[in-house]
Amino acid sequence: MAKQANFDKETYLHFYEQMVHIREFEEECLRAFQRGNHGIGGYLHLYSGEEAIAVGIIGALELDKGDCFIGHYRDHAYALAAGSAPGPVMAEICGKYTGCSKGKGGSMHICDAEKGFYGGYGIVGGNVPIALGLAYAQKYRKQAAVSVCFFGDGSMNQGAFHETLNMCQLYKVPALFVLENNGYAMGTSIERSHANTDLTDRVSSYNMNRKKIDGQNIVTVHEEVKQIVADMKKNPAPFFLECDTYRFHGHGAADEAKQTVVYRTKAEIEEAKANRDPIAIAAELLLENGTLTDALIVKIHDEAVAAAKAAMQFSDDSPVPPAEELLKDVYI
Amino acid sequence: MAKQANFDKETYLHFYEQMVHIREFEEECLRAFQRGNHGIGGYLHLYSGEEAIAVGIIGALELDKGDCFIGHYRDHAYALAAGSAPGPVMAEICGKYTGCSKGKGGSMHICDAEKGFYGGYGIVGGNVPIALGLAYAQKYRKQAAVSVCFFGDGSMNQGAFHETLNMCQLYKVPALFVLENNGYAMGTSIERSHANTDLTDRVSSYNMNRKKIDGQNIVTVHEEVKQIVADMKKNPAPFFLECDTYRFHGHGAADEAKQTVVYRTKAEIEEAKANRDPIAIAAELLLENGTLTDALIVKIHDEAVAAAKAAMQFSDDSPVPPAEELLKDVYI
Amino acid sequence: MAKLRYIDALAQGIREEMRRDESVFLVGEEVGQYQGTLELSKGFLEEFGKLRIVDTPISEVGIIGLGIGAAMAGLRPICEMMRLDFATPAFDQIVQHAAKIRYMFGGQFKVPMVIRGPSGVGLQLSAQHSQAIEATFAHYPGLKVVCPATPADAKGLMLTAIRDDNPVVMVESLRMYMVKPDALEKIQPGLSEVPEGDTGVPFGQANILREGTDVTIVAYSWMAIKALEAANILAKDGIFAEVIDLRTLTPLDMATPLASIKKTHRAVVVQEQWGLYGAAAEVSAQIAERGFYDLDAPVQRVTGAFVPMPYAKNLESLAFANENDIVAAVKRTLGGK
Amino acid sequence: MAKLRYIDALAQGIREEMRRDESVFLVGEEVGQYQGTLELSKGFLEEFGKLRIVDTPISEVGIIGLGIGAAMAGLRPICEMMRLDFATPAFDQIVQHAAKIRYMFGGQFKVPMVIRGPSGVGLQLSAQHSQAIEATFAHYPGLKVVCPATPADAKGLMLTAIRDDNPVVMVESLRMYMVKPDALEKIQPGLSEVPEGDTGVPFGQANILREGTDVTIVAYSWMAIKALEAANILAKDGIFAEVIDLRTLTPLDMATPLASIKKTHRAVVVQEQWGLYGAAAEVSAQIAERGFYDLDAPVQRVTGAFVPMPYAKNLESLAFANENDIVAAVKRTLGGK
Ligand SMILES: Cc1ncc(C[n+]2csc(CCOP(=O)(O)OP(=O)(O)O)c2C)c(N)n1
Ligand SMILES: Cc1ncc(C[n+]2csc(CCOP(=O)(O)OP(=O)(O)O)c2C)c(N)n1
Ligand SMILES: [Mg+2]
Ligand SMILES: [Mg+2]
Repeated sequence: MAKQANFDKETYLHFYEQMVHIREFEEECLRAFQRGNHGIGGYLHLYSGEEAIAVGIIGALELDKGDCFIGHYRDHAYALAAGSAPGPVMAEICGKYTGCSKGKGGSMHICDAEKGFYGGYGIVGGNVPIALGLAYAQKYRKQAAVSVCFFGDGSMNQGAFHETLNMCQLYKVPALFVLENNGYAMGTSIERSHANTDLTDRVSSYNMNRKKIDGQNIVTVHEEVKQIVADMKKNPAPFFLECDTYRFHGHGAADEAKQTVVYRTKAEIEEAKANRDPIAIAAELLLENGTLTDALIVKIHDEAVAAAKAAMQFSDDSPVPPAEELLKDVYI
Repeated sequence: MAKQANFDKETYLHFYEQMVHIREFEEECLRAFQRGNHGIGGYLHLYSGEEAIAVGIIGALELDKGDCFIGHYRDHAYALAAGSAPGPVMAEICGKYTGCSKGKGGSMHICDAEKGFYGGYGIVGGNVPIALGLAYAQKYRKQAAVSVCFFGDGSMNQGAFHETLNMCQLYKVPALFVLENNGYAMGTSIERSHANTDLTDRVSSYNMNRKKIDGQNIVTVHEEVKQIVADMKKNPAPFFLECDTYRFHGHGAADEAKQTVVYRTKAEIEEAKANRDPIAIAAELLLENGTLTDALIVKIHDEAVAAAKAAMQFSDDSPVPPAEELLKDVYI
Repeated sequence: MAKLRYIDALAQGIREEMRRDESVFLVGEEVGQYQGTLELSKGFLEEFGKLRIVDTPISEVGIIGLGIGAAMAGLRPICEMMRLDFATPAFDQIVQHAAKIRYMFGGQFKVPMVIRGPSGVGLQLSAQHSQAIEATFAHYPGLKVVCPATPADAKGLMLTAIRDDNPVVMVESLRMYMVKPDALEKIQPGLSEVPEGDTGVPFGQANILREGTDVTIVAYSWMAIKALEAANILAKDGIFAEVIDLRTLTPLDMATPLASIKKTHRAVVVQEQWGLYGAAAEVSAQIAERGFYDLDAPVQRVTGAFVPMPYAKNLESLAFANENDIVAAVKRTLGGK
Repeated sequence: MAKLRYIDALAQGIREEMRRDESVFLVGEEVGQYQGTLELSKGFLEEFGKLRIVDTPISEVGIIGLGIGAAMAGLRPICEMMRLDFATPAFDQIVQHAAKIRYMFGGQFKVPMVIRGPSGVGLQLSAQHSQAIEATFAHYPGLKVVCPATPADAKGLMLTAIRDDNPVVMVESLRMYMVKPDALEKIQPGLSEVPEGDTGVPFGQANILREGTDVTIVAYSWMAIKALEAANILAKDGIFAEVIDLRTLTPLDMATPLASIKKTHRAVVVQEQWGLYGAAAEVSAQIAERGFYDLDAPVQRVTGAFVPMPYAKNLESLAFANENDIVAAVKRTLGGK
């Protein structure tokens, strides 16, 4: 795309750093999960390979001016992209009292009210109707703001998705629906689960503005979304944005090994890592126009690794929630 | 349409009779509801104005060869079109033990297992997923048969509808979805409830074969469906058929008066009764080609009125369910 | 004091609070242009406008989701289910989301919303439209479940529900909606009176509807009225029943019934429909667990038949509890031992 | 007899019945090509083929609807919910349709289907994936609710569920899925043994897992195993508890616990998670209502905390009932009057 020649270097250098930090943060999570002595239990869903989406889109929001977002359970990157401190996010994943949800939510339920992050949800499609409400509130208050909803291809087969999109379009609320199409819902490919595999086309059922883009190119993602969000703020209406992407790890840390046996080949994964890594693609663009240097790449990577370890250290040094927390926060 | 010149006279004479009988049957219901001394309580949803759909479509099924159908709560006509005896249908509406559901279901829950009528359901959209199962069973047994699902425009805003259509297309089951688009869901018009008012277009989300037809012309409905069902039996796949129609009475017998105050004009209703009455349209066609005569029209009408009164008499003469029925049929 | 119908008291509560608080709005099917399926919201659209009186498609999941998100964002939505039965398609949004959001995010959010609609048995609406499923919601921590029996509580609990910062399921009795004030006054003078103005009724405080000495009848919603009718019948036989209306299932006030049982030593617990795993089971269990040494006879539970609601009027009337069942149960407990 | 893990017993039940009966099929998410999320259906797709092992989109409403329609048409579908928590989006299909169809159509249809999946608390799955919501289903007439505790019942109740002509909700204990036979044998010899072949376990017959004289512990599912562990601890103090596994919540066999209480005069009722309006409330209520004169002390209820399940391991372990809570409750009832 033409835009890529002249884009704001500082912005993208920052985005590049964020992507690398997110990647290393989650690799640290995975190692900790495998070591098994950091408090991580239950499910751990990693975003590796999809970083350009969270970073490019959340980076286009004015979180201090009322923009907000909501996600599903693959949610670490949303918080980090919004600038939430890595320590409390890691502490949440490890079930510590210093975690963003006091250790009560875990990996699937990260949130940051201050940053307008209304949380990660575990029921497929369950976060989508809530986005309608967030956007309705913005309309109610006549705010020039948008509500972004991140979800996966699997969510589109939940009835909740369809009731919601219809109502958003009827009420013309400023909801931006971001489909992270990584080709699979757990072990089920798009082909095996969607009668119409053109997921953007499915939304014609709601007459909603829509577009399909390459989710691996941070410049494409960010420049497109900047424009879309600006338009939404001028003329409030929902928008459906499909980001074509790929998940490098298993669905969850637990099926890391099983995936290549039952639903996709090692070759397919390697091919994607080689040609569709959003970090490598960004590096190439940024080297090209002189924003990055090889030395800087190494420096950023080392800083990211250090930051991830520091986050884990923060978590390791943190206490578990005190027993009296058990009965708190059920009612206000 | 060309077909109308040469169609089978006997078939259509029978269809005409069925439509008139259904119309008079329901007018008798309405009078009984208003008189209030026949056991009719709760809701009473009349099909008046939509008769060509049930008659033309169910008339195209081979109910003795495994075809079946399921409907929503506006369901009297489905049973009558399939040839269920009017007495037990009326008795059900009046809560009598001789009713098709032993008086336990009432107007919304008519059924006839022998005729392949899997019943009328009261939760909007709730019957739609069940149709997937009926059609899946036909596929499972390799039957050359179809399952017809009747529902209203309001059902398309229930998530259940969307999960179902996607799965039907994925599994290529022989389900025929018949949308009775009468323009309103209770007091809510299509324009106020569907972001995309072309309801057939909405189904492109499922890549399903689909068509929109005039639901007021019995010939159009029947000839189209004959073809569709034949094709479905040759190459099993679901089909979505939108029948454009109009409801002459209120949503339910209870809002007969309120309707013209809050959601549609008397003029609109009168216009429809004058120009879109499926019985009048059929009469015109049948007079044209000599199937009907004015005398025959009067005779059929009188027979229908008599049949309706006989059905009500059957019901009036029937006992209410015995007390011990209360605890029966919960479990088998 | 004004004598009102239950439906008018509900409407008054919503209207007054919407006038007081800009952040309150009503969303549901046919609530606006249609003036409400049962005309509860008659005139609301004209007074408050489209933004605050929101007509929706038949999309309960969307309605509840809209409410949750708007509540998290700081508004106070009232989500109307045309009938509470229609909350079942939205069950996931209610029990997996509205109920859990505050806890699973460590208290960062609150969800101040009301989910309400007419509920309960009768009127020949048959199996899918005639249920009292309040226990289904009351079992989930994070939700409050409120069941007004009288016009005064219909308004008073509505005000409190709207102002509460938690998701509240307001279970309204369809059977009570249209009952004329006179009919209520005949059952007990003052029963239809609704105090003027801003009179919220606190949650978690059972209401002693009638004092008595011989037996304690514990009920809620429509059954509390039936219990009063039973008490009238019993009084003729010189049996004086204390009638307690629980008012709210969560929070549940057991102190009031237990104190009463200390006095009467006998208890009858009444519930409209299905006994098995119903709300009356919890109440009966707590009475026996906590009031064991006060009881002179086993607790009697009066509930409806464990069957889907039949349509035929004669069967239907056998399917739910009524005043005569309550009278019989009271006599059993007095005959007990 | 073979010693099996609970998950393998479940799988054996399904596989054997599918071999016996052509009309049985399995439908759900990842049941086929993925071999089952927890590999319960490993090898099923290869043995039975695509028509009988049906992989689905993430569409629980569609899955249950498919089951209902196919069952009405005479097949015997087994609808797998990846976790029973995910039945909440399909709640309307289950309680408004599957449960009511037979009754509201006057017995013209039957709905022989099984709705099953792993359920219960723990494993740090947090609020939305860690619940024991069986009471939510058991409250609805028309459904049967089955909660196997042992590998033998996992297979035996599965066989009966598939053969039953009513919709059956099979609540499987995720906590029991992977427990090694040896670990069960340590709790009680024979606890992991599964009889060979066609051995359906009848519904509505509670199982006396251990005989005792001093107190009756009534439990089901995983808590029945916890009750055995508690009984082992108590035995060391010379307290002999009778442990009764209810096995099925509907139909509910109260005769067995009531007979036991005639002997022990003391009862403890155990439930995994939320006490308020939970299944243990019904059991406790019936014990006191029907066994009032046999009881020497109030019934003790042992339940989890009334909170959504927290993630942190230390909080989680405080949120559900365990063997020590049961031991403490038993001692309370023995201390009582
Ligand atoms: C209603 C529901 N059904 C099933 C699940 C189990 N589940 C969790 S994630 C998942 C796959 C979702 O895939 P997708 O929406 O594409 O998101 P991705 O994991 O690919 O990011 C499934 C089936 C669930 N959490 N909720
Ligand atoms: C889930 C659900 N929500 C609301 C209702 C109340 N209701 C009954 S019929 C109806 C309108 C349905 O309209 P449509 O589907 O167009 O069918 P029509 O009545 O026009 O034939 C509504 C809102 C219901 N029965 N179920
Ligand atoms: Mg995906
Ligand atoms: Mg309609």
